[in-house]
Amino acid sequence: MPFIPHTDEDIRRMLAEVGVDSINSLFDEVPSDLIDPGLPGIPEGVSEMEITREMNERAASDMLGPCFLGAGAYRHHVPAAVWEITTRGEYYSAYTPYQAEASQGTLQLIYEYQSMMSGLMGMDASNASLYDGGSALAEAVLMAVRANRKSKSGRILVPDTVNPMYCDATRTIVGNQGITLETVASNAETGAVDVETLEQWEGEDIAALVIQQPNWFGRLEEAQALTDWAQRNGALVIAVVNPTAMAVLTPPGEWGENGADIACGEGQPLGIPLSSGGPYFGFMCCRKAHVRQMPGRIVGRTVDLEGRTGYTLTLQAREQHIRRNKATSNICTNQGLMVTAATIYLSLLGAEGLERVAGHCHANTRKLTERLAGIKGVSLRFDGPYFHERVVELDRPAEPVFQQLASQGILAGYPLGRHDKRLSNALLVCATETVTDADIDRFADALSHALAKAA
Amino acid sequence: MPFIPHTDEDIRRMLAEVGVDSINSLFDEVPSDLIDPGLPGIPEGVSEMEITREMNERAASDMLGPCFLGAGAYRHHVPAAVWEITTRGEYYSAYTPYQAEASQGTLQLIYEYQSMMSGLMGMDASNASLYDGGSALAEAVLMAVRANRKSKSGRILVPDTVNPMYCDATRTIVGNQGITLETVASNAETGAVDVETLEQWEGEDIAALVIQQPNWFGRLEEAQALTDWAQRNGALVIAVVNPTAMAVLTPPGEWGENGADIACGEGQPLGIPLSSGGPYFGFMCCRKAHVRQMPGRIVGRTVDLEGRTGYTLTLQAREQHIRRNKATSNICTNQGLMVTAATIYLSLLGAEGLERVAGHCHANTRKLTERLAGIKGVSLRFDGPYFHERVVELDRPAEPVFQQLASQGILAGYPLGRHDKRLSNALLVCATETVTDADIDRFADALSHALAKAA
Amino acid sequence: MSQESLIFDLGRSGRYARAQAPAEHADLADIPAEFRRKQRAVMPEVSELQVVRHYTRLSQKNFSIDTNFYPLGSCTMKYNPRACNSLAMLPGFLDRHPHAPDSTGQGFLGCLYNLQEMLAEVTGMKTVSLAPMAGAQGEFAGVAMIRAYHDARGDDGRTEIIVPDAAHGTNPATAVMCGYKVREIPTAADGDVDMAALQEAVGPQTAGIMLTNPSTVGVFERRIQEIATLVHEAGGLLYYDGANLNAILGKVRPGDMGFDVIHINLHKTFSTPHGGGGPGAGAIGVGERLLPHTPIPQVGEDNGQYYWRTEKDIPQTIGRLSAFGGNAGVLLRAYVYARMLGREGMTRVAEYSTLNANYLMTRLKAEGFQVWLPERRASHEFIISLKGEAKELGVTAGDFAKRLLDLGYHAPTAYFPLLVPECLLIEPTETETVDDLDGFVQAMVTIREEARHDKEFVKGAPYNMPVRRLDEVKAAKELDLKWQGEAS
Amino acid sequence: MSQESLIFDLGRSGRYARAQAPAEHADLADIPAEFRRKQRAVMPEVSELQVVRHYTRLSQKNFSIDTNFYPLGSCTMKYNPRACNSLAMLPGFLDRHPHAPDSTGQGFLGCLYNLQEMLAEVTGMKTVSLAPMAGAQGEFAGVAMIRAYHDARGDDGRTEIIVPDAAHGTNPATAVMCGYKVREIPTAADGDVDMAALQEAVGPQTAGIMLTNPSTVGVFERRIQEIATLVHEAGGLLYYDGANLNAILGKVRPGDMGFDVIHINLHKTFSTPHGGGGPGAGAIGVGERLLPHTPIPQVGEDNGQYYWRTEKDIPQTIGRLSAFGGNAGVLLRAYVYARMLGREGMTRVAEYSTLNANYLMTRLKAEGFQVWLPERRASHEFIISLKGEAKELGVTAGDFAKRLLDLGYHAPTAYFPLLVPECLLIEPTETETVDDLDGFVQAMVTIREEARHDKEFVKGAPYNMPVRRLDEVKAAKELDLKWQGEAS
Ligand SMILES: Cc1ncc(COP(=O)(O)O)c(C=O)c1O
Ligand SMILES: Cc1ncc(COP(=O)(O)O)c(C=O)c1O
Repeated sequence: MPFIPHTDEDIRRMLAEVGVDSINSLFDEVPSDLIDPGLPGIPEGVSEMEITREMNERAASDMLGPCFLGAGAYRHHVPAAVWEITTRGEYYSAYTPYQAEASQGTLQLIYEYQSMMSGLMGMDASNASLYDGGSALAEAVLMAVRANRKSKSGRILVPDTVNPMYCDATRTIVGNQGITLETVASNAETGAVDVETLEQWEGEDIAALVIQQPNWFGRLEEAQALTDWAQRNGALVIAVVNPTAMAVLTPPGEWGENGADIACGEGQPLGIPLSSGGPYFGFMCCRKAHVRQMPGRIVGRTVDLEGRTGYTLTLQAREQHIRRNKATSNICTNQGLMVTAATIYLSLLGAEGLERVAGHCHANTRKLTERLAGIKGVSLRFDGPYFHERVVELDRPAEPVFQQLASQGILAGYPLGRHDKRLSNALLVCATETVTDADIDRFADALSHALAKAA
Repeated sequence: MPFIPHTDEDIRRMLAEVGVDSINSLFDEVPSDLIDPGLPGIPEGVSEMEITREMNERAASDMLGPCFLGAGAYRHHVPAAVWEITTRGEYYSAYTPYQAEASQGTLQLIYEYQSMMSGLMGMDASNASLYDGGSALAEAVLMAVRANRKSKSGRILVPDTVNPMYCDATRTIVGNQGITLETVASNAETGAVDVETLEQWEGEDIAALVIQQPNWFGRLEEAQALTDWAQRNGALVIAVVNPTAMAVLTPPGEWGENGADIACGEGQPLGIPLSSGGPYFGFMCCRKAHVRQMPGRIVGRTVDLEGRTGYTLTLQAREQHIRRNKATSNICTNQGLMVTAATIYLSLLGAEGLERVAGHCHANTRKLTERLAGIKGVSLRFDGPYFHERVVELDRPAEPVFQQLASQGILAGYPLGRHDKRLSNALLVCATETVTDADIDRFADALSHALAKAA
Repeated sequence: MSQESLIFDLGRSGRYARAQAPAEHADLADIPAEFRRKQRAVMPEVSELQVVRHYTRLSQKNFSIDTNFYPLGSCTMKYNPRACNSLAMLPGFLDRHPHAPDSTGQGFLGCLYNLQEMLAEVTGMKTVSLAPMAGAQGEFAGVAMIRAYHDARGDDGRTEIIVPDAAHGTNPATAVMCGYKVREIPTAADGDVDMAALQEAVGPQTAGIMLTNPSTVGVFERRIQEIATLVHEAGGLLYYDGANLNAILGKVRPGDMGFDVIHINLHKTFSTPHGGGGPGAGAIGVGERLLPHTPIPQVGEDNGQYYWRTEKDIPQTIGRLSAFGGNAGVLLRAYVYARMLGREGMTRVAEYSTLNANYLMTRLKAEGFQVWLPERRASHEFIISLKGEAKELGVTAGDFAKRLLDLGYHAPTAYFPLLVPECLLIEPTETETVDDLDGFVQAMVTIREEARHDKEFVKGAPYNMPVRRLDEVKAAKELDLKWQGEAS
Repeated sequence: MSQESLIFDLGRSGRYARAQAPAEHADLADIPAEFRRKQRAVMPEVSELQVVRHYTRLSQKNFSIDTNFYPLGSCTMKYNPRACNSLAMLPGFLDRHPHAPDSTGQGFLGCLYNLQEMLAEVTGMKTVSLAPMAGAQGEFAGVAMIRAYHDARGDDGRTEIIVPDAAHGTNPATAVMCGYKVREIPTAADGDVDMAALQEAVGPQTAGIMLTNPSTVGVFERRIQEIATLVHEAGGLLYYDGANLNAILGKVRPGDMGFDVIHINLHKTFSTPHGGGGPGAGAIGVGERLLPHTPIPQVGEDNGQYYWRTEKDIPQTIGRLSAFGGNAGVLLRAYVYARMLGREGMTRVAEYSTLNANYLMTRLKAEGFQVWLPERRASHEFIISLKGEAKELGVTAGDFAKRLLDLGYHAPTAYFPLLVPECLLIEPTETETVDDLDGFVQAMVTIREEARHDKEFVKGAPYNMPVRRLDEVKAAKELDLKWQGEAS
C-alpha cells in the first residue's frame, strides 16, 4: 500500500471507532454485484526503484536532436531557476487559491503574471490561464460572441493563415452553439491576408475577425489594417499571437486605431518545456470593457481588515462554481503551474532579455532559410516579413524527407501538406535562439544529401 | 556580468556616495604592478543556455550500465523525495547554522540526524558530519589518541582488511603528529582477522584498534572478540562500518562487552548519489564519555527564553573558531547538505525499509556470486559470512577483464590487485538492491565470454 | 511574515538576468518598422537572485499538501509522490517536440498507451482518450459525444441534460456549452437522487444525465442501476463525473454501473498535482455506444509500435480539443503513480480513503457536530452542517474555515454542495494519518469553544496568516488587475 | 510559526514509506546469528507524505540566500545559480561510480580538468588540485606540502608557522594538525600585518606563514610583496588562505603576490552552495616550489583523454585526503559557474563585491556607525565596531545581530576577527542590489533608535523567529544530543 500510512493497529482502532469490523463493511451500501471487479488487467504494483528504472529507459529511448520544428510549440532555453522554483511543494501541491489568506503566494504571483501578460500584449487585463492556445481561441470566439452585443449572427471570420489545429479545436468546442467559422483565403503569393479580401463581408453582421500574428506560415499579417477594417464593420478583433514575438512586434493592444479586443495564444514559449505537447497554457487578455465576459480565473488586488495589501480571486460570478449554467465557460482547473513557470521566466528575462531572445530567433531563422535556399531543390515560399518561421519549398513531397531526416535525428520542420495538399512540398521551418550554426550546418548537409538523390 | 544586478545608474550613484570616480579607484591600495593580470587563459563567459547544452552533452558521454562495483561507494535507489527536498533553497543556500534562531530548520534536522545515526550505530552521540569515510577514519584516529588518556604511544592497529584508500588518507592526515599505523595481517584463507593474531601486541601500549565491518573484502569480522581483546588491553575500538549493513548486523555500540568507542564510516549509501566520488559525507558516533573529544559540529536540544524547545550548535569550545590551535580538528565546513539528504532518506526507509534494502543487497550478492562461481575460470575466495561484497578469483589477471567489460557497459567489480599484488586475479564484486536478475545474467554472460578465450 | 513587494517594485531600469539571454542584440532591421513594437513592454527589471528570492518567499505564503493537511472536499488533495514529478521531468520526455514523429517517442507513447489500458480496466469502459486537459474538458468531450451519438442516429429532439442539484458547477456549464438545456433534479432526503423527480424529468427530450457517484454529498447512489435502466430506456445516455473516483477505485467500476462515458480527474484520483490551479488531466472512458465518437488524438498500438490515432482512424470523432495531444506531462505522472499502486494499491485507495472519511465523520459526530446524512456511510468524503453553530453561536461555516487556517489546517470546501446550509465538505484522503485526523477534530472542537467564549474572535480570523480577511467587495468593485507603475 | 514535532514523534510502530523498499524481506539466514542485529534501530516510522511535509515545513524555518540578504563576513553568501545545481545533477553525472574507468567519465573529467586550468590561471599558480573537500582541508594540504618541501630538502629545523592574530581559526588549527607550533603576530593599527613583529618572528625556525589577503579585517595587505621577500629569504614559504578570493578575483593573483600555495573556497568565490554547513570544496593552487608534493588524485590530460593522476605520476605527493577524488558534484557546480562568468565576469566579481562593500561602509559611516579602519578602502568586506553602542546604550554587537533577524536580515559575522571589540564583519557580495544595501543600513539605524528608546527590547530580540533566544548554557551543560523516546 504505497502512500497509505495506516498501521494494523491504526486500522483496528479506526474500525472500532466507526463501529464496523472490516473495511469491506464500509462499502455495504454499494450493490453487491458491483463490488470488487478484480482488475486482472492491472499489473502488480512496483516500487519507486523499479518504476524509476523503467522510466529512465523509456525517456532515453525518446530521441533528441536539433529541432527546426515549430508550428505552434517552440524549443527555447528554459532557465534552471524556473522549474526548480515552480516545483517547490508550496506551488506544486497547492489547490486553486480559493482560501485567499492561505494562498497569498500563488495569488500575488498570478497578479504579477496578469501584469506581465497585459504589458506584453498591451492589453488592459489578463486571466490566469486557459488550457492551451487552441482551446484559448475557442474560448475567445465564445467570448467575442457574448461581448459583441450588437452582433447576432455568430459568424466569425477566420483566415486560412490561422493554425489549423487551433481551428479544429475551436470547431469542436464552439460547434454546438450556433457559431460558424468562415474561412478568409489568404494571398497565395504572400501567405498573408489582403485587407481587400475582406471587402466581400463589408457591412455584414460579423461577430469577430481572428488575426494570427505571426501567422501559421510565420508571416506577419497587416494587423493594423485588418483590425481597423473589422472594427469599422462592427466586428471584434481576436488576436492570436506568439508571446515571444511580442517582445519585438506591435502588440495586439496597439493594432489599428483602437487595438484588438481580445488577445490569446499559446503560452508555451514562455519557459514551458516541449514535453510532447503539454502541459502548456493558453493565455487570454482583453480590453477593460470586456473583462466581465472573460472566462477563467482573475486575481485582484485589495486590502485586508488591517488595510494591508492582499490578493484574491475576483469576479467569480463569471465562473461555473457560482454561475453554473450561466457561466462564461465551464473551465475550472486551468494550467496554473505553467503560469507560475511563465511568471518566473518573464521575470528572469524581462523586456530586455525577451527582446534579445526574440531577436536571435529571427536572426537564426533568417540564417537558416538563407542557407537552405542555397540548396539545389529548395526555394523559399511566401515573400514578406516573418518572425521565426518560414516556408521552404522542396522539389518533391516534404513528408518523406521529414521522416528521413527524423531518422537521422533532425526535426526538419513541419510538413504543411498535412493540412493543405497544395503545400505538400512545403516545410515550415523554425530556428529559435537555441539553434547553433553547427545545427544549421547539420540540417543543411542532411537536406542536400536527401535531395541529391532523384525524387 | 551575470548575477550582478547593478545598473549603470546604480553604479554612478554608488561611486558618488563612496566619493570615487571609478571602480578601479577602489583598488588603489593594491600595488599597481599586481593589478589586472588579464587572464588570457580564461574563456569568454557563456550564457546559461550554452553551458546547459555543453553539460548535457558531457553528461550523456558518461556511460551508465549495470554496476557491480562497490569498494566503498554503492549504487542504491535514492527516493525522488530526498533530493527534491534537499535542494530546496532554504537548505541548499543556507550557511552553517550559527544564528540558531534563523536556522531552526537545519538545526532540528541535524538533531534528528544525530538521533538516527546514534540509533543505527547503537552509540550515544553523533556529530553532524565529516568530509567522507576516509577522512573520518583519520579524525577517529586523532580522536582516539586524544581520548585514550592512558595511552602515550600513538600506536594504532589497523588490519589489512580496512579499505586501503582509508588507510592512505589516514596516513596523509595523521602522519605529522607522531602517530603510527601498524598493520595487522588477516588470515589469508578467510580474509578476516583472527583474534589470535593480536596476541603479539598483548600488554603493549596501543591507543586504538580499527575494525572495519563488513571489511574491505566484504567479509564479516569477529567484531565481538576483537573489541573485547582491544579494550582488555587498554586500546580504544574504532569501528568503520557500512551504514546500510547496520540495519541487519550487530552495531558497533553492541560489540563485545562494552561496545566500540568510536564508530565512523562513509555515509554515501544513505541516499547520496555515486557522483564520481563526492560529495559524500563521513559520519562519526561515539560513547558519551568521549563526546568532548569528537570533532565537527554537534547540535543540542535546549529551550528558548519562553521555554519553548529549540535547537542550537553546542560544545563549540571543541571547534577551531573558538579554540583555534587547541581545537579537536581544523574542520569547519562539513558535508551538511548530504546529512540533510541522509536524514530524509533514513526517515523514508525507517528501520523496516533499511532492513529490506540490506536484505536484498545480501541476497543479490549471494545470487550473483553463486552464478559467477559456476563460470569456468571463476572461483570464490575467502570463506565465511559476508554482507554485500565478495571476492571472486579469476583464472587470469582481473584488471584487463575489468577494462574489457567496462567497454561493454558493465562495471564488473573492483580489481583488488591495485592494492595487493597477491590478489591480482581477484575482483571484489557487489550487488545492491538495484541489481536485477537480467543485470546478473548480462554480467555472467559477458564474463563467461571474456574467460572463454585463452588467458 | 513580512509583506512581499511586487516583483515590479524590486526592479531598476535596465536590470535583467544576464545569464538568461543572448549577450548581444540581434539585427531586426529586415522587419519593417510598421510591424515593430514601439515601446518596451512593462516587465520586471530584476536580477536572477531577486527572482529566486521573491518567488521562494512568495511560495512560503501558500498552504499546500506538502505543508498542511488539506481536507478539501471534492478536490482529493492527497500526497503527490515526488517520483511522479522527477520521472516525468526526465530530459528525454521534456525535450520532445509534439510534432516529432511517433517513431521517436515510443517511450512516451508507450506510457500513455499503458495508462489508457489501465484506466479502461479500472473504469470498466471500452476505451480511453487522454486528450481532455481537465475534468471540465472531459465533461465537454463526454457530453459532446452524447450529442454526436444522437445526431448520428438522427435523433434530434433531445435537447436536455439532466443534472442533480448537488452537481458540481462544471456539469451544468458543460451541458450549456454543448448546446443543451439543463434540467435540474433534487436530491432526496436520504442523499440519493429523488427517483420520482427523475422519472418525471426523463423523457424523449432527454439527451442524457450527468451523475457523480459517490455523489458530491458524499454518499453512494444506491439505485444507480435502476437509474441507468430508466435513462437508457428513455433513449438517454449516462455521463459519469469521475471527480470522486477516488472513493471507488478498484472497488466498483462506473462501466459496470451502466455509464456510457466518464471522465477521470487524474489530478485527483491519480494524484497528479493541482499546481495552484492546474494543470490537470480529464481522461475520458468511453463505452460501446460512444466508441465511434472518441476525441482525438488517442494512442494506438500496432505490432508493438505506438502511434497517434487521428480522424483517419476515428472518422466520426468529435474532433480535437486542443492543438496537441493533451497534458502529456501530467499523464506521465499519472502513469508512474498507477504503476506504483498496481492492482492492489488501487483498491486500497478506495478502502483507506473511505476508512479515513468514516472515521473522521464518526469522530466529529461524537463531538457533537451535525453530520449531514448521519444514517449513511460516508464515501471518501462527507458533509457537516454548521447551521446549528451559526444559529446558536453566530459563527458560520466560513468563520470556521478561516479559523482553521490559523490552526494549520486548510479549510474544507465550504458552501458546496449548494443544497446543504452552512456546510463543510470534508475529504481527508487515504494518505493522511489517523493522528492528523484527530488533530483536525481537536481543531474543530477548539474553534467551537472559542466561539462560545468570544464569537468576534472567531469571526475575525485568521490572525496568523500573511493577511487577515480580505475585502472581496473592494476587489470586485475597484478592479485592480495589474500593476500600473506605482509603488505598492 | 508553529513548532514542528520531531520526526520520531510523528511515527507509529510499523509505518514506513512502502514505495521505497522492496516488497518482501530477503532471506538472511546464511549470516550467522552472532553477526546479526538483535534489536531494530531506533528510527522514524513515518509515511512518505509525513517525511515530505515535515522536512518542507522545517526548511521554512531557515534563513538562506534564496530568502534573505545574508551579509555574513568571510563567508561570501552570494547567489548560488540554480543552473549549477541542475546541471551537476544530470543523471549521467550522478550515477557514475568513482571506480569506473576514466574512459567512461570523459565528460566529468573534462569539466574538472578545465576547472583546474581556469583556477590555475586566475590564481597565478602552476597547477591546481581539486582533492580537498573544504577550505580547512585545502589548508591542511597546503601546510602539509610546505612540510613535505622542507622535509625533502632535509631542512628539518623549521617548527613554526606564523599566523596573524586576525586569522581564521582553521589556520592555527591546521598548522597544529601538520605538527607545527603556531606563532601569532599582531595586526598593526593600520590593518596591515605589524612588520616589526613579523621581522622578529621570522627566522630559521619558520616553516611558513599563513595569510589571507585581503585579510579578515577587510583590507588589502599593502606590503605583501615585502612580506613575501622577507619570508622567502628566511627560507619559509607563503600560504594564501583563499577564503577572501572573491575580493580580488580576476583583479590580482596570489601567485603574483609571491604565494607558494593557496586554497580556494569554491563554496565562496565560485558560488557553490553552503548547504547549511557544506559540502564545499577547497581546491589548492600550487606554485613551482611545491609542485612535486601536490595531493592526489588530480586530473591530467593526454592526447585529449582525461585521466586521474596518482602517486605513479606524482611520486612525492603528500598523498590522498579522502577515499576518492574530492567533492566531484561541488566541482561541477563551480565549473558551470566559472564558465558562465568567463574572463570578464570574474573580474567583475571583484569589482562589484568591492563596490558593494565600500558603498555599504560609506553609508553606515555616514549614519554614525564606527567603521574599523575608516581610512582604508574596504575590500569585499569591512568591519564596524559597536563598542560605542555597547557602552552608551548597553546593546552589544550580538544584540544587533539578533534584532537584525527580526527585520529580515541575516546577521553579519559577529565577534570575528577576535581583535576588534564588539565587531560585525559585513560582506554584502556582488549579487545584492543597492536597494538591499540601503535596506540594511536602514535596519541598523532602526535598531539603534530602538535601543535608545528601550534597550531591553533590543536585548530581548529576536521576536519574529520560530524561537526566541536559546539557552546555550543549558544546551552545553545538560547535553541532549538525541531523541530518547519521550514525546517532546
Ligand atoms: C465533482 C467535480 N466535477 C468536476 C470537476 C471539474 O474538474 P476540473 O476542475 O478538472 O475541470 C470537479 C473539480 O473541481 C469536481 O469536484
Ligand atoms: C578566512 C577563512 N579561512 C578558512 C576558512 C575555512 O574554510 P572551510 O569552512 O571551507 O573549511 C574560512 C571559512 O569558514 C574562512 O572564512
